[in-house]
Amino acid sequence: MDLTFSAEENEFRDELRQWLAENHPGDEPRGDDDTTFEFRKDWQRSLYDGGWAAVQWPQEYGGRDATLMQSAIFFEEVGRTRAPLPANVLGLLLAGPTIMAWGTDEQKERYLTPILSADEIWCQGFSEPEAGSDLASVKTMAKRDGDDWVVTGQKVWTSGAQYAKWCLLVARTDPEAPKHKGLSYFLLDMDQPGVQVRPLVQITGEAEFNELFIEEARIPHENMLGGEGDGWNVALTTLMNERSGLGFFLQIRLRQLLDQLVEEAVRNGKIKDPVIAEAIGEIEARTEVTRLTAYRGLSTIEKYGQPGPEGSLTKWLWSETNQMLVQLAADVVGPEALSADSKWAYELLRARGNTLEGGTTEILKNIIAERVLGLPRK
Amino acid sequence: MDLTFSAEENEFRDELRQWLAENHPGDEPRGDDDTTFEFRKDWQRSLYDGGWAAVQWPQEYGGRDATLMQSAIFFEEVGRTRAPLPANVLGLLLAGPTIMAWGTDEQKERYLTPILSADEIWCQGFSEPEAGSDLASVKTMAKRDGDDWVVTGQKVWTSGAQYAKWCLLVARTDPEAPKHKGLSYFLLDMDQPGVQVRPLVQITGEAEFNELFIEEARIPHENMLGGEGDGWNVALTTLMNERSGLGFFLQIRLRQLLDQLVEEAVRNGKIKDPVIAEAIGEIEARTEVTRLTAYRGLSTIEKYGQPGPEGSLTKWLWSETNQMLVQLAADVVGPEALSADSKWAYELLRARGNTLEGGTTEILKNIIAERVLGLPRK
Amino acid sequence: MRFDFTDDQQEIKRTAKEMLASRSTLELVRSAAESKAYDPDLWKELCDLGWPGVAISEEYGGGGLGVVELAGLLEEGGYALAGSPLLATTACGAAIQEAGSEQQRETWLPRLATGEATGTLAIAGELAPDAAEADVIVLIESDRSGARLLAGDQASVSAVETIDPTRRYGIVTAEESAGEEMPGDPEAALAIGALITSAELVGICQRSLDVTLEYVKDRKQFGRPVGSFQAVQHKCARMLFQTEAARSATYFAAWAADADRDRLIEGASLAKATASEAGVEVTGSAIQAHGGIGFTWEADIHWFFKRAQLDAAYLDGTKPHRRRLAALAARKVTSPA
Amino acid sequence: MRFDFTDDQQEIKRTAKEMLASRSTLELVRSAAESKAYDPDLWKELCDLGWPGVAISEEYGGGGLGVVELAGLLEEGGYALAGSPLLATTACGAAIQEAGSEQQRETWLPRLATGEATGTLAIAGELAPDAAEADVIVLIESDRSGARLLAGDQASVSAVETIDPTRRYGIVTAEESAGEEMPGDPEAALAIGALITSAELVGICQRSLDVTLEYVKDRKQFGRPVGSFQAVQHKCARMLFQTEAARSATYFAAWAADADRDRLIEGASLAKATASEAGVEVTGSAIQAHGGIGFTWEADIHWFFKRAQLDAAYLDGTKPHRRRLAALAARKVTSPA
Repeated sequence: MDLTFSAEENEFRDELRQWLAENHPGDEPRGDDDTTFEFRKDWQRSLYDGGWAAVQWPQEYGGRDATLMQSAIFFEEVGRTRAPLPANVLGLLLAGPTIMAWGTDEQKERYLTPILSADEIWCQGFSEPEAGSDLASVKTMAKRDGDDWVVTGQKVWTSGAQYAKWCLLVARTDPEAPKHKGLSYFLLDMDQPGVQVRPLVQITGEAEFNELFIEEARIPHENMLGGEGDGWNVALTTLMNERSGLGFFLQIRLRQLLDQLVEEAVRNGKIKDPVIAEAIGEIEARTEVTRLTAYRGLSTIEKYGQPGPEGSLTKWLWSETNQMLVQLAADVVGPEALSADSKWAYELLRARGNTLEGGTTEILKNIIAERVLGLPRK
Repeated sequence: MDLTFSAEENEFRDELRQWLAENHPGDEPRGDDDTTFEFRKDWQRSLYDGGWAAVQWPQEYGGRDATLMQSAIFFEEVGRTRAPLPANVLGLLLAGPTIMAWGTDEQKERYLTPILSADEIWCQGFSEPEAGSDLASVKTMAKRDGDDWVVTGQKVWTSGAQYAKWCLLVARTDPEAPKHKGLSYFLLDMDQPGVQVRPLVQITGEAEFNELFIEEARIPHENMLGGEGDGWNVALTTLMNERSGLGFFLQIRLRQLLDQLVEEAVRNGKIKDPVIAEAIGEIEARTEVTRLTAYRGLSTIEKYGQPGPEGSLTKWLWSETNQMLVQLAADVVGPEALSADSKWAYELLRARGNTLEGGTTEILKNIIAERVLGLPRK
Repeated sequence: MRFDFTDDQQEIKRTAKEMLASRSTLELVRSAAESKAYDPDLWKELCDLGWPGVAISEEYGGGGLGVVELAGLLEEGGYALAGSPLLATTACGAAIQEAGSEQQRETWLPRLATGEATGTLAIAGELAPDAAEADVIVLIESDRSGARLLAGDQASVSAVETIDPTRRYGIVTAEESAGEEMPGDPEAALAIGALITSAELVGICQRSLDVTLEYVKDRKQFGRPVGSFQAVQHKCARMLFQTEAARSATYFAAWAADADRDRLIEGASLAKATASEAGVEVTGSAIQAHGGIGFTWEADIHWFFKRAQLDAAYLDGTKPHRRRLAALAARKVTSPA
Repeated sequence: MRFDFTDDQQEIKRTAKEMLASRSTLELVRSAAESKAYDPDLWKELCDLGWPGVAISEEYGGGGLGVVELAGLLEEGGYALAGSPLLATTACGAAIQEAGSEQQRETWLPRLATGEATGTLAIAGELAPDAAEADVIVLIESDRSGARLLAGDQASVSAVETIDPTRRYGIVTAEESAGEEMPGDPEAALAIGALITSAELVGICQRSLDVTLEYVKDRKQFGRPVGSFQAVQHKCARMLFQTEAARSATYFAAWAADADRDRLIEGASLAKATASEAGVEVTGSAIQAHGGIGFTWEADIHWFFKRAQLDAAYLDGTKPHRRRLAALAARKVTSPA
């Protein structure tokens, strides 16, 4: 047991802190999505120039060969300094690693660098309106037509689609095969008339996500990733990379929000109310446990080469705790917490998505029960 | 909306109070089960002599034709004055009404009066070790042999079996028929070598329940209640009568326990701790809501002739609230709450049974979801 | 004992439900919310039906019915999520009837009863519904000790845009000398306000449950209706559990307001503690049970969540009301009446 | 960073688990509990293995390992529900090492390290494990402000039979003049006691989960394994969630005790707040998941529930530890170091 950081880890953190201190772009502009996006794109360009765009990527593709722990440190520091996320976060976290694992040399050559530099933005086309989290039920069809595949279907929850040049698309290429065997994985060019993007406004009033309407879009066969029928396995690679690292960004944000709430409670004297103090203590404990469990998860992966139960648990803990925190804010902060333009109100609404996005809590519990605890399926 | 009691209801309550004041047997003896039983039997005899043994029974069978509300008042007053329950509570609440609904004139003639007088005690043989709450899976077999049925099987959770002369037994008479169609309902004489009773000690150290081992016990055909194959429907009549009235006894006991906890918190000053006060306030609210919901349930039955969702909800609310209350006692009462011989410790352990007995909370939720909310079964 | 609406009460409630089902559809709620404006015709209709005055005594031009009837209407108002100053105006009317002087009653109740004037009940420094437009405001001091009556122009109201665009809100403050003192019991005035807010929350819970049931019965995932999954079933069962708990407590409080004044304060805290908790949790569960769709602007369920948040906080939330219940319980055991 | 036992630590823990799996089977736990007596041979074996002294420095005859190793042993002790004065004696030893004078350490630590003497750590007026038989008692004043060291015969101990017959308990009081003052920090002494109790609770949670999983995989109802019902699955998932939360917090606290003293107090409150809650809830869920059987004396799960209740209360439960965490958090934001 050693919860201090190693010399290499501290060195990595120090170098990053130094760089961030010199290059931090300041607060994100508020309000206009396009302006925010451009801001994040510039920021990624700056990260890229500094060699910080994808620390966890191998050096040969422009990364730093960072360990899992260093990658966690990267996201913690970005969160801690309130720096924005890079514009192409899905490209960096999902598309890059999936292409590295399954791509041909030509594909790696073609796609990786523009991901890193944010010249080409990526989005993820897995979820569908009918299928929800159930990848095996994907209905989007791809039919072979000469050297191309012709794709028709609908995707949902595609964040960043309005800015994306490419989409990681799972589609059904063999309707006869058993449900998860008939899938293939494509790199879909978004710049074509067959692809329409409609923003999906959420209860906060923003649109982080989109619907994607695909009507006879064409994909050259060379843009298939993995072989025909490999879609399920390629998609698993993508899903395995979801949230890796990002969890550390989220838990630091939770910590920051809690610190702000405690500051407010100290400022307005509510901390002296033992009922408020006990509620804050509960969230304090859960926030700290979220952080610790996330680190335990990394140690498990480093030791056993695969994630233990901690990954799903961290997501679950984080989402529940964040919802408790923002709900408590109404008691601590007062009317301000419910004012449309306040940060607390935004967080209150946004937090409802936490137990839905990236796997609903119900799905997480199913996964824990069946895959971690080995309980029988019906 | 009128939450006052009617003149008749008040008159009923006043008469009962008067009678209880004059006839209350004092505290139950502690410790020895047999002594307690004899005490309760004497008490029931006394109720019987006063005409109070089964107020809800029709007058022709020795009851008072009490309304549901009066029956509720009866149980509230018994609870409020800390009078014991009658020895033959299952006879009064389950066997009597089931025999009245399904019995032949001879059966009514034979069984009802000794139920009322506690001369013959009854127990209920529905649950089985393998089947749990799933009546359709009953495995106990009854085979016809001349004028008799020969029964073999095992029952569990039969409270009072060691004192019972009769058992309400559900057994399978047609193994070929679909699961719930092959059942019949018998009145089993417990005084025979084929019936063995083994006490089932619970985590409190007491044995309220028993296992019943039935090995070629004989039941004359005339002791079948309802027709051959009617077992499921007769059993439903019994189940419908479970907890009717008793809920009011339980909710009053909850109220009394809470009052004692509040007294203790006032006495030792813990009530001044706002965190304790808030927890007490939460339980105060739930206890009061339990009472109110129970009364709403009665009004629904009186108006529509059948129970609304309130019945299952009251059981659920009560059991959850009682568990919260006894758990809080450890914070309020201090070490005494965990001492083996204290009332609080007993209640802490006994309360674990609340969410299991009379339908587990999971089963209650299933019933609410499917029968009340109309959600689809798989 | 009859823990249930009388036929007359039931009829009032049923008529209200039907009226609102056509006059406050979710489409209309949405367009009002998105344009941040009430439908003035709806308020006019409610006034024509006498809703603002239902619990104001006939002596002051009201309907002369009780808080039970008023609570029934507000429950339906919550169910339909109707956008109008009804809650604010009736809370104000009840407060003046409760705590006002004879002259204050005579001045304001007839106008509030017809809806010609609107009002609100506000705690100083906290959000109150429809405060900026109110013709008359009952302002409770922030320590809940006293009440003042202010004409709209005597108070300083800052309109606040909240997360709930289905209703308007404002924060009221006033100079110490402004308006008139109210001679009556501010606690009872607050209690009625709290319990009718609870009634609105009961309606919000019930509608959230109904909308959710409809959705989960229809929506399929993994090849079967979402509502056939035990996790969803048990979530819906708990939604019912909390809704019915809030309902029992609220009906009791309304009855106590009309018929057993000794239990009004306790009843109101019981109602508000239970309904505030239920409102926040049931509407949150409703979003969750809808899955990703529940998080989108185009699903209607978020309007209920947002209104529930504001109602839960209005006139104090679960925690302070629980503490009041504990204090009342402690008083009972120390001095058994 | 390596949030995980080293190979050596893992080996100690694994050996302990194996030893206890044969020496403290549930049959033996049951017979000890039913006869209300410890197995003296088990304690002797633990002493021969050096467990009581594992975290006592070599200078005083201990093993010279750390609190992490001690926590690992107590976790296994909880997992096996072993009946012995190990928790009490090691909590006492840690407290003397932490807060005792040099002379107090020299007098008691060598004897506690070998198990020749047993001890306990008690808060005045509250239940403490193995107090009546203790040769030495560290007694914390009821306001948690100071600590006294008492030989067993200097204290007044009333043995209390609790709901947990797998262990002996007593309540300690003493005259103000009795025993010796301890010069060190009682807060740190309490912190180590709290965190090793948390470790025992982690073991209790883990075993309750394991026993439950075994049961629900095997047991059938409605024609399928109980463990295939989503309600049972999600209950078990939450049991894991709470167990792992308690584990993360406890391991952190143990590490802080050895390596980052500035975070010991916070870590211990984090651990005890989390583990006390987990212990009570996980063992309660375990009973529930067993169905009616879980409520019977003959099922073993109730022993875990009972021990968890006592451990949860020992050295303060969830609520006070949460309040301490809030106070520490408030201190941090007001004076950022």
